[in-house]
Amino acid sequence: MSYLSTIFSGFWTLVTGMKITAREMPRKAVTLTYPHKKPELSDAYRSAIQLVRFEETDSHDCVACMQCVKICPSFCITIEGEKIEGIKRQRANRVEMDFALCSLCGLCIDVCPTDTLEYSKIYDEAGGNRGWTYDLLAEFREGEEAWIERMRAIEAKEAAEKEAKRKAIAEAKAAAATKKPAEEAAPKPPDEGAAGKPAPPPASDLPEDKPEEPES
Amino acid sequence: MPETLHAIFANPFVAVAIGVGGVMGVLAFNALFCIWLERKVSAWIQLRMGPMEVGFHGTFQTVSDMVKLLGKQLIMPAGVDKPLFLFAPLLVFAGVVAAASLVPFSKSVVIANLDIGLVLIFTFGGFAVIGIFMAGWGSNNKYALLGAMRSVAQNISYEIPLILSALSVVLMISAMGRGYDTGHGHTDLNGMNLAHITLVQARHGIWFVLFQPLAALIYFISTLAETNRAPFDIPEAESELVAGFHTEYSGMGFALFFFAEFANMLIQAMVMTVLFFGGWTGPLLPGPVWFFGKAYFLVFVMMWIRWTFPRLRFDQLMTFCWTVLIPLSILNLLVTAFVIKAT
Amino acid sequence: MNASQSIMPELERAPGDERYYLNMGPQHPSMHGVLRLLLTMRGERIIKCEPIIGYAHRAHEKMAENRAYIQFLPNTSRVDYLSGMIYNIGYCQAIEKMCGIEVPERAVVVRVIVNELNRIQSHLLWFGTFLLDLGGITPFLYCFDDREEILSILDRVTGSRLTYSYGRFGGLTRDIDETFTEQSTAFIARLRSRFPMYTALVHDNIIFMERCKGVGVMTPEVCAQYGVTGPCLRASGVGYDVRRAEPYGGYERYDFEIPTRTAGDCLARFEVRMDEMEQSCRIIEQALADLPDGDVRPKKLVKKLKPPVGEHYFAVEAARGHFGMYILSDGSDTPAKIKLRTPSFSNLAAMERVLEGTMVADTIATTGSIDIVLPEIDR
Amino acid sequence: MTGTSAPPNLRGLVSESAGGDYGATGFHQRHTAEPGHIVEIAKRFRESGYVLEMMTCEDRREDLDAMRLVYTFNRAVADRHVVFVTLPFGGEAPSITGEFPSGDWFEREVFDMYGVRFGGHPNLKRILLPDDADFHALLKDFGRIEDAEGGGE
Repeated sequence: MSYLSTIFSGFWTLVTGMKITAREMPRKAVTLTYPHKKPELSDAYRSAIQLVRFEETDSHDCVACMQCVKICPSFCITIEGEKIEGIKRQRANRVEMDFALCSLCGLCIDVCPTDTLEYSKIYDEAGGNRGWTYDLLAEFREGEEAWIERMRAIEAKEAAEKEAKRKAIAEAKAAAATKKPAEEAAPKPPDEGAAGKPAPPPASDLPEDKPEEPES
Repeated sequence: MPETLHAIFANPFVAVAIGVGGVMGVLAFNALFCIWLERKVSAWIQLRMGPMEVGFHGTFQTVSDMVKLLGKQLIMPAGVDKPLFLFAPLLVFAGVVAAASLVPFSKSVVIANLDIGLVLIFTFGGFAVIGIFMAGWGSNNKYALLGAMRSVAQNISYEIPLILSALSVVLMISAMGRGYDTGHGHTDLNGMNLAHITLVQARHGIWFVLFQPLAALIYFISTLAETNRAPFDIPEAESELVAGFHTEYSGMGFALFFFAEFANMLIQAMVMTVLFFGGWTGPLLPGPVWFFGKAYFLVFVMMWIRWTFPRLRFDQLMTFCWTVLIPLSILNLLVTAFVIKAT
Repeated sequence: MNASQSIMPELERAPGDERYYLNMGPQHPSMHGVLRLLLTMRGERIIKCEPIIGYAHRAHEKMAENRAYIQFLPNTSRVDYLSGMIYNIGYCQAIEKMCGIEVPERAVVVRVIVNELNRIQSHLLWFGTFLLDLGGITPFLYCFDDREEILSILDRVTGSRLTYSYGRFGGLTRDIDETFTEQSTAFIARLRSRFPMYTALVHDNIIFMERCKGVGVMTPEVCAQYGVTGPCLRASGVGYDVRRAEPYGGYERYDFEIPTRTAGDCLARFEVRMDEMEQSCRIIEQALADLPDGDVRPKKLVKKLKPPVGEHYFAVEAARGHFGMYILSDGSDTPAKIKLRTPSFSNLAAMERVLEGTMVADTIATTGSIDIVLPEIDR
Repeated sequence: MTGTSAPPNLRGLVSESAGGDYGATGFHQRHTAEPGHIVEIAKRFRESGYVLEMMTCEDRREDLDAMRLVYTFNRAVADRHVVFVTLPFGGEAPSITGEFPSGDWFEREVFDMYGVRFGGHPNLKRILLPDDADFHALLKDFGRIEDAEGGGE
């Protein structure tokens, strides 16, 4: 008897299985028919890095500090910088990235002191060989002259502001010194930036030698 | 001129040659259609789309695949037994073609209407086993050999319930087919003749599946095993034996096995249509439409089963055959015989 | 290989001895990557099974010795690409513990959530491939349909679908948002509604039952001898789970069960994993309900670590079992040694014992059910 | 792996035994032993219901001028004992495969990566690296990555 009941119950489980697949049959396919339909990329999507174009300067802001080159676990970033006459900061004249090596960990973006690196949204390119190199400066070369002009103006303005600020601080300090000589050493942000400390990612408290935020 | 043509066509050899050519055409078309259908059915079940690019809903996908396979090199691995290796796909395919020419597509379209049609179909089914074993042995590959061994054991075992359940139908014909009016007098219908089996069902207006549900089920299950379809596809079990007996085949050799598999499915479905589902009979539509409609529905069910279940293990497969299917089919046969005698 | 060395050893046998070698893998449809099993067989029975590994060796441990601690981060997801999040965050937690780095409260909870999502994702993939090994192709696609949801959810926050690199020492790279919470809740509801379907389609199926019941039995003794951990151990009746035995990363706060079975066969492993998915759902629900505010990003990006000199061991419960990191620090920013104790390495080692005397088809079922990820074994 | 058995008595087998500061390092107990005693230690641990959780090796040429084998034993209710065995270069340690079959692969890996030989191991051959490799990859004198890529810090 158990022989027959096993056969029957076993057969019934098979029927149940077929009922389930039959139920799924008319359901709409979940396929995304790429390339007819393109996937929607998430905001966080990580692809090859690219340089941010800041609104104010209409260019990137890579100062060739080599932080990203040093932290990259895959040794895939190459940067060379130069000093441009009349501008305080360094300027990168070669930023290349070998995407064949990149592991998309995002450490370079985290360490960038000027926040000028970001992920691009390229998803449909392929490299056929080792040495799949992106020239990150390609789209910025055009406006380099204009950038130098703009930057000079910005730096002049900045210097003026800084001077004003320094004066204000010195005055405040002088005023404070008369009251509490002990707390003299506390507020001195300019020195901290000059020491080249690693910058935390939040843009609010970047080192001092960075230009103002685009919106400011 | 028409007379000469008529004379040529009246020649039985020419007629059979044309018929077999037609059957091969049908089978080739069937393979293309079945592969497309298989891919579509699996896609529907799995919430995918299947082939969509070549032609309307990928209709010509299999044609292009076939062209690709035709153009491919037939790789001959080192150490193969050349005659066996080359001959095996042909033998598998030949058996299928021969079997197909015995099937009555409609009342008037039968290429070879023989009184031992049913026996011959099972015999030709045996051809495939030999072909598969030749392929497995000749490939000089352990996976292929294992697949071939499994295939032989499985096919031979499952032929028993297959034939036993078919016999139940044959018994019923011998009882119900007496005194058939052929228009030229009365005759007793032959239970081994596929056309006659259909005629009996047409005459009584019934399908034998209603009288023999158990036999139909056993026959269907055995059919799955005979055609090496999931869940009995252990000879080619791709997750265990890579591809079983056709592991080493490429290009057209592989394509022929594929052809044969799908042709075999169709033939088994057609035989089952004849035995249990009334063959070409059906209202309104012409015979062949009903016939192929039923056969392809059965093919569809086979596919549906394949895409639903996991695969059995080899020993379980054999146990299932010997402890469940064979006793039940013998029992069914005995009961049928008893009932026929009693009435 | 030298010309003199053959890849296939010659089997010495006396006349009449019907044993033969069957070389399964490294390229075989169900060897999960590049596992190679050298089977000594008689007919369809396996007399001896020797797993041969190393085809996917990528020298992660050597890389670790050549990099700063932080530079090893992207490697961790790649050790086991299916539960990359757990490995990645586990490594961060190890370093945080070693160097005493504080993690924001919100990050702790978010880590638990993404870890559990990752665990479900891994189990779903295992479920699919296991059925694929058994010859049932359709459940694989259903699982991938579900898994796709998790990948999209994780993709939204991490920007990647497989190798996340989401953790940082002292936090995470990106915060989760409302949509993440909604999607996760919706996903859990969806997954729960799918469980009955999976049970009816797979678990109750007589063919599946026959293939799994009593196949590939690992007794608790074998597990202890080989150091088997994870769902395989729990299926043998030992309720060992690192999340409970050595609570880390805030797991002690959540109420969850450790599902166990006693049979130790493929079916038990299947059931344990299905139950674990449900438990992961429970943890995610609790964590989402009690999500603290704040920032998840590290207070300060640590570029140069100064870890204390000495040996450290930190273990997490990965999807496949006990993942331990043995870190030897010489006080510099580069680890002197990192040993990754990966679960599948030990689980696979037990295979040679488990597979003796079984049939070819059982090999496939057993390798499928212990859920190996070869890159994790080969490291 | 049983739950709450008492830790084994290792007196006379280990030269040094101390609490491991679990909170900071993850070890409950640290032991230092001679190579000759490791099999007996493993046996005691096995009999007490412990499991060989991990085994590895360190190349300590810079400070100890020797190799050091590391065995960790654990049980279901966490009690992680670590045993350090200092081994001179070229020395041979006894295999604990007899006590813990899991030692088989761990020892093969150590042999593969460090060239340490284990006496009495049933099948001591390479496991992760190719069989014909002529190097032991995790030795400190084997190529560092900057040699190969010219980069690095």
